[in-house]
Amino acid sequence: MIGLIVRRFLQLILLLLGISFLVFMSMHIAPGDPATIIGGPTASASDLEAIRDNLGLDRPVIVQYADYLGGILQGDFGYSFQTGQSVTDAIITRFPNTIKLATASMIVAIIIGIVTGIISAIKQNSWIDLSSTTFALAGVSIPNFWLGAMLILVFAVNLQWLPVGGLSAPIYTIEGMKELILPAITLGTASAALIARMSRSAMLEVIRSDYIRTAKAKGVKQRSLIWIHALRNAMIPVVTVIGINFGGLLGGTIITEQVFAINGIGRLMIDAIAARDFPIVQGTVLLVAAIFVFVNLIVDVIYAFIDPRITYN
Amino acid sequence: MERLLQVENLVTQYKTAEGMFSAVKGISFTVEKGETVCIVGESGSGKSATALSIMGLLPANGKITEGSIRLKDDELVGKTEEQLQQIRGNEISMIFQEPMTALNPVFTIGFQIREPLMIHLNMSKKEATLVSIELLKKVGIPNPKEKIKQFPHELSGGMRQRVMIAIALACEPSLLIADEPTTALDVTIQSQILDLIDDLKEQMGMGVVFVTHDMGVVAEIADRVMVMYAGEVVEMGDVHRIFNHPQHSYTKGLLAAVPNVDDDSKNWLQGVNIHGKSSASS
Amino acid sequence: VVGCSDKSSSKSGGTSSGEAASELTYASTSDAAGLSPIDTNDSVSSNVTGQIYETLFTQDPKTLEPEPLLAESYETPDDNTWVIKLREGITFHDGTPFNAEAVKYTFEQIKDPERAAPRASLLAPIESIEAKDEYTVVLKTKEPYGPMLAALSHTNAAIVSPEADKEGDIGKNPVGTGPFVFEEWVEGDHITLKRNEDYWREPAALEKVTFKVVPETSTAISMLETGEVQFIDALPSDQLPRIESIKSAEVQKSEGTRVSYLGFNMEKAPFNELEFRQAVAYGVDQEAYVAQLNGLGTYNESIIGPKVFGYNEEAKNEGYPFDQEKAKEMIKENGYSGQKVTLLAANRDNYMKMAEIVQSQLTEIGLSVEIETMEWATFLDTARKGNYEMTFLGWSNSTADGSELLYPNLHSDNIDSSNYSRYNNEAFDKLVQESRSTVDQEVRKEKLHEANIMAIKDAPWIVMEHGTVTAAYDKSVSGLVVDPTGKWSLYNVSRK
Amino acid sequence: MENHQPLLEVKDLKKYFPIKSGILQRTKANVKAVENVSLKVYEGETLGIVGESGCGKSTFGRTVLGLEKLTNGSILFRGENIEGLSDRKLKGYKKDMQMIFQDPFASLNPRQRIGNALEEAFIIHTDLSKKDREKRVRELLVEVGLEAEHYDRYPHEFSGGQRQRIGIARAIALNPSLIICDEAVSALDVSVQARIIRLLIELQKKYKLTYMFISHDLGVVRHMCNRVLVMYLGTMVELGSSDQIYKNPMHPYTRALLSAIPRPVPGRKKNPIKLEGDLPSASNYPSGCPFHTRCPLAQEHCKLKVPEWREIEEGHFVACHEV
Amino acid sequence: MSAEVVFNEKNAAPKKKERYIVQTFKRVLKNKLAFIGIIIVSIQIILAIFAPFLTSYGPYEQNLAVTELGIGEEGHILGTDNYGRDMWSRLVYGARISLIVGLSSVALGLIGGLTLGLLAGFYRRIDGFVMRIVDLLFAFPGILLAMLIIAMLGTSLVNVVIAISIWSIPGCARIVRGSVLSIKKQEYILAMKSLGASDIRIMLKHILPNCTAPIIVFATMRMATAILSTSALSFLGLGAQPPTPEWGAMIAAGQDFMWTAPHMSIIPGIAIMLTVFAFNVVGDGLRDALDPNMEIDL
Ligand SMILES: Nc1ncnc2c1ncn2[C@@H]1O[C@H](COP(=O)(O)OP(=O)(O)OP(=O)(O)O)[C@@H](O)[C@H]1O
Ligand SMILES: Nc1ncnc2c1ncn2[C@@H]1O[C@H](COP(=O)(O)OP(=O)(O)OP(=O)(O)O)[C@@H](O)[C@H]1O
Ligand SMILES: [Mg+2]
Ligand SMILES: [Mg+2]
Repeated sequence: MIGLIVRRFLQLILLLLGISFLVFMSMHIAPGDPATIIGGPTASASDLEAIRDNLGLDRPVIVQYADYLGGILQGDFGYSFQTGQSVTDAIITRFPNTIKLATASMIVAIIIGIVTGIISAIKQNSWIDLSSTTFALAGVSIPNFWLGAMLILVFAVNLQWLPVGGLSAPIYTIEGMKELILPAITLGTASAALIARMSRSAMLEVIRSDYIRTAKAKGVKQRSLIWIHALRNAMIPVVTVIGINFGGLLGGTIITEQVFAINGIGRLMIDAIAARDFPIVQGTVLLVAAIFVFVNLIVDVIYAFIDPRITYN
Repeated sequence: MERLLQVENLVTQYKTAEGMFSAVKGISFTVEKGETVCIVGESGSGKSATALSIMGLLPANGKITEGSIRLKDDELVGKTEEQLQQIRGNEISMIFQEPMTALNPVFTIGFQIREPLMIHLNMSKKEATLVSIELLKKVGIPNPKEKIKQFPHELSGGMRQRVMIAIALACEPSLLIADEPTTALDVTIQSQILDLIDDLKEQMGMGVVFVTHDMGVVAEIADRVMVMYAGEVVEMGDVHRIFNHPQHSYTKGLLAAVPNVDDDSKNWLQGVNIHGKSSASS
Repeated sequence: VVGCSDKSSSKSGGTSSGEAASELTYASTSDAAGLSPIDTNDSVSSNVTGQIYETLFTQDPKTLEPEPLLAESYETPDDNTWVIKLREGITFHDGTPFNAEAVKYTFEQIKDPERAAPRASLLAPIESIEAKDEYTVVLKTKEPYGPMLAALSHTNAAIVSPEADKEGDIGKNPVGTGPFVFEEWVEGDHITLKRNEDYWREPAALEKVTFKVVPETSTAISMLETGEVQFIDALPSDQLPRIESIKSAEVQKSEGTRVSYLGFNMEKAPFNELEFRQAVAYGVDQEAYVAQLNGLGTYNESIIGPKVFGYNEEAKNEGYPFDQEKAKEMIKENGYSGQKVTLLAANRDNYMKMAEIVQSQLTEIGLSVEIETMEWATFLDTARKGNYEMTFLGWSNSTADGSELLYPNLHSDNIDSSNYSRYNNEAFDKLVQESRSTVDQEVRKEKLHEANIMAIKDAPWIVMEHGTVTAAYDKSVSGLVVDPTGKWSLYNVSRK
Repeated sequence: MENHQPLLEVKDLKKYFPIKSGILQRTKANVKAVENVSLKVYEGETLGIVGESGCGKSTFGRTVLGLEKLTNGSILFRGENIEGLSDRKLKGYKKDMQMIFQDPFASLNPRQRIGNALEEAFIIHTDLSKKDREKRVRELLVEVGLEAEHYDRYPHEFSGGQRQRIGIARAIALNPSLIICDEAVSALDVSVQARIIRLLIELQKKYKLTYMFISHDLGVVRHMCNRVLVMYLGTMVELGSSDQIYKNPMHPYTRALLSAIPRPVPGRKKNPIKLEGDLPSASNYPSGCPFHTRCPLAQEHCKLKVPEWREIEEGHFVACHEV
Repeated sequence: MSAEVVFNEKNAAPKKKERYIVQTFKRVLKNKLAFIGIIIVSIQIILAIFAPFLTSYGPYEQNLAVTELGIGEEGHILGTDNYGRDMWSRLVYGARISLIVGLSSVALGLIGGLTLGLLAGFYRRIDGFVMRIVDLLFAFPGILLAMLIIAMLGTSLVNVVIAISIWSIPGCARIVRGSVLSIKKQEYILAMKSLGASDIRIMLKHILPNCTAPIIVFATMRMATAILSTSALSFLGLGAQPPTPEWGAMIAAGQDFMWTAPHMSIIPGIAIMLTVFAFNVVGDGLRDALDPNMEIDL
């Protein structure tokens, strides 16, 4: 396992190198010029020239990239074209919000997803199953912006129970919790839906197996039969989905962040892409990639934990 | 003797692609307290189906369509899952035929043995662990302290089978259903297990339904023998009578096919005709 | 500690709590790029810097007439010299005195190519800046510079504290002379300002102002409804009915300087043919489009809008009004039937709406129009390079001066940069040039009018609408005036 | 027989499994499942392997087939080292070596019909048409005492013994040269068992098949096998012809084993040699002679010295200090 | 009581053998929900094909006098959008693009994801490498990818499918790999190895069928995401351009009218949901049909 971690770490470095190169190149290949954004529609040609010169964009791409890498080695991830803020600072201010949001919504998703998934597996083809299926499908079919807006309308505007947006109070305060509820539900619903469907289908496979029969023969109660004996065996695809979603959530909470005016990484990245703010795009993508590797590592460790037959040597 | 189990006119059917198929066709038998009934019979004749019917653990496509199964005058057919949970593992235990798939691959051996103890005897985890180690020792598993931390796939076939046995015996049930419990065991361990079962039978008055193909084992432990063929009981009786005066041609054929360890005679091989149906039918 | 309790009280929707009464939260759709007027150019930043810094002159929010602010008076001894007398006794928030040196320093920074100030063009015609004495600045230009006062009123020509700029980053820690002092900026989330107690005029009524980033307008509207914010502006027309239905909010709409247009790439056939452009112009029913804007926007054939310097009533009907029959005829007569054209539209503002409606209208007159959508950065790149046939664009005139509209957008100097239509007309160029290099405002106006008519007739652009500036605010807010360029000051704003 | 080149030769085979523990899964110790096994198997013979449950018989079989990576040693098939063979050659060997798995259910793909599962062998190694394959499979099913109609069933629809016969059918399908039968007939009633064994013997005669017959049924082993290997805790303790082992068992473990066989005579009291003492396990491997902890003959030196592998009469080997 | 009675209850003549696919299909049809699903999908396909005959207004026909009509108002079955275009007409025409994009992008994504996932799960050696590529695909911002595709391949509908399928690859790959990791340790895989089956054969014939359940769930759920993503792409200018009706874009367009004319986004939303519902229940049915252990009602 230590070997696994070390190996992952080395792979991570390669991955980050690769992805930074790819992002760098694609930002340069993709149409759009940071200078025109900064200069605005009426900037003159010489204005743009000056801006480019100022940002160092007049040099060959490879030189820029090498320069960028050199900076990273010294812990310098560059400065935003737009605001001049250091990329590290920009990320540090936003990351906690994204983590809060992603974690909260993942918790919502896991609890709702697994519970409904299992219930509908046990009561396969009952009305409970049908309604949880419907819920799940609504969950993936409803776009986040729609769901978010509806939640705001009902709970913030009409009932005034929860704030419309923002994420500024500390998480341990009641205010902080309240702020998280609506965004977490908005973001978590689609994941909950997928987790629910996955758990259901995995459970259906498992509950027919011989070892479940053995557990029954031992007189194990229905509840622990499901939640202990079957669940663990059914978890592999479920954990995968959780991993995918969690990584995804940390990387891309864009729409939820937009709707709920949350100052997070997703918005930072998307704004930066729209503004061709290369250093910020680079920084956020690298962060997201690192998170993916990390989450994937955890998922792999959990695999081995769930299913002892899986080993990594 | 007290009547422990009474099976009457049991019919068990499986739904298959070709339609309903009766694996057990109206069999009846009883098991007394402290008695061992061995079921022998042709492979596929419905022995496991009978055992599973008693446990109420037929697969999804299987169903008891007729008959009654009474444990101490308590009708089992038609009981709900919840009611059965109280009985299974406690009153009746079963050792399944295929130990590889019968153990949960993701839990340690210890967990799986502890469970019935904690459920039915309300033991704490600690107590249950101690008892499990004892049990494993009793079924002849070396180094049980370490084995309880291992997973099924790390054990040999015979060890898994013994784990199954340990699980089934954990709560000292009044009725033990053992479906070919010793196929993967060497004879020394087999005899140890048989002794163990015998002890429990003597001490607790446990009734045993023992499915096996090993006529040596039958001779050793059975009080009565039931011979099944194609879903029906073709012959049933005291072990001595069955061995010494078999009535049905199938039983005779069966006995003739037992290889003899003590001499070189290959007669046992001759009784059957490889191609086509079993010799018993002719 | 105070910050915390403030937040919770404004969150809980209390519009009349004692503490909140002197505070105001404004929601903007994006964050400021920076807080230095020299180094930024976007309107979000200007909204903030406008409260912290001040300019020498300011435009009256109603008439847009320049009037002195930090300046006391000015004179123009000759067409190329501007002598500006400064107000005395003003200090920057950091204690640095405001004087001629500060003005000189600021302007030189704006013009410094090293600094690459995005609005360097504002002061480009100025050749030298001289601090004649402590409170007198002399600006010399090569040629007469007509829009000088408008330029000096521009937010990006605001005067910064030289000390602060030399020592630190005024983009992060802005120091001006304005009615509000910078307090905090959580990037991407909010900026707070507090009242400048030592302001050279009466201190402002509001004690604290927060600029909160709320990217989704519909969320901002919800916040307005719950009282989490008290002020939003630049309301999208599609959401207007909802905003107007909010009982606790007031909506302000007034004519603005913004013009949106359908522009042709004059270098591509058949857009280089006047007949074709005319046919299209006849075929587009702007009134039908404007009717979809819920009252935000008006139609007028003039390129220079009513609120922009250089507008003359006469220009109103000089264009090609909607006449579908005529359009069809022209298309047929000139053999344009079934002509395939691509309509490039940036996915932003109302451009998509224009595109869908115009596409349908042009289809009616016998053209085959395909829409090509693009995201803004790509669009700018593409349009600048001239890789399009026709497109929609708009221009917000932040100085409300016609020269500032016609020069960058239609003067041939700027083909390859901001003259997206690649309109190239010498006579027109000359008029625009003259409007810029004349100091006499009446003459300028005349020149601009002439140039305007010329462009309307030539139809490199077809005006779609003249914008409306809007704001919605809580009923407790008073004294808020949005000027036609969309600017506003919080100095005179108060809350009940 | 002995003068031929052996079909299979195993040299110093060791197979250890690491025991891992903790979240970090550090290797704590090794399970010595197979410890230094060397032997030769000749074409056409049947080698019985008997021994205590858990002594490494299955592991040995699986390692020989290359299903487990060996820890040490080498395996020569027809004189060629199997390790490091090209895939194509390996495929040829695979066809020649088959295994009947101890657990027939687990070794069948639950989503594949039995017919298709059996056809698999023909698809991989022959180019029979679909129709021919199906025909062969139906024949095979009948050969092992099932019915041709069982072709369309799924594994879970069979009884234990039926599944075992499917495993047998799969192994014999391709007429391999070597079949490792791991408890191949344990779930069969004696009449079917006799039939299957006759089938195996017939095939052996016809094709010069070689069997490695792992079983606990000492009766069957006696009649089926030419030679018998007795294993204990991963090591070989005795090897000899069937007669030698059964009539003249030398090793105390072999003797104990033979004494414990239940006889099909009701009421007859058997009198097995009881093995007392600690049960050793593959994970805490005893020093010296692995059997010393339970051996009735054990002496001091047995704890220290690993007994030599000695030939005590022609073809009869034993590893014990005391015989 | 003789051996002849064995199995005599089975019909003497076994039913004529059907092709496996036909059989599976029949089993799917037996599942009530799946049957409903198939009907929904068929109706949608029929609507999409015969759209011109089923609508009285063209999908592009603007009428700025009757914008944002509600459901059923003034002869518009589902109302009109903000340009006064008939929602019903746009919905049925939109089915063409949305169904094609949804199905083909999920199919393509599956092919990619399955390949990567199988390889990574099966071959320990390349696992790290492949999975890091997958991470890379995950981490690479979708919008940036779309912009690249626009820059290099242009803006056709095919490229939309390409973009969306690339987005589906990493999720699918991970799910498959996870299942493969645990399935490849099963004894029957060893059995196939000992039979000399090639790796490809083992992967395709033995591992893949045993991880169909999560794949089916993933794929059917992915349909929704795929259709919805088209709106993000058309925002960038990739794919169907306005005024082409297409469900994802219709929802996105309705966003601004959520408060004043909610039907503009709800109707295409429901259409997507119905589609995904249909595919899901068919998927469920298929999974059950493929599972020989499936619950059979007695
Ligand atoms: N799930 C099932 N579906 C359909 N048929 C089944 C199923 N399980 C068993 N059968 C059939 O029912 C019959 C009886 O099976 P059962 O398992 O009871 O046999 P058995 O006597 O235990 O045989 P063995 O000694 O081989 O284990 C067999 O013919 C078998 O093919
Ligand atoms: N994957 C594994 N991991 C760890 N230990 C293992 C593993 N497989 C087998 N073992 C151990 O190796 C030893 C030998 O096992 P093996 O299955 O070869 O025994 P066997 O002789 O076939 O026994 P049986 O007759 O009971 O089938 C046992 O102690 C077992 O616990
Ligand atoms: Mg059985
Ligand atoms: Mg074994």
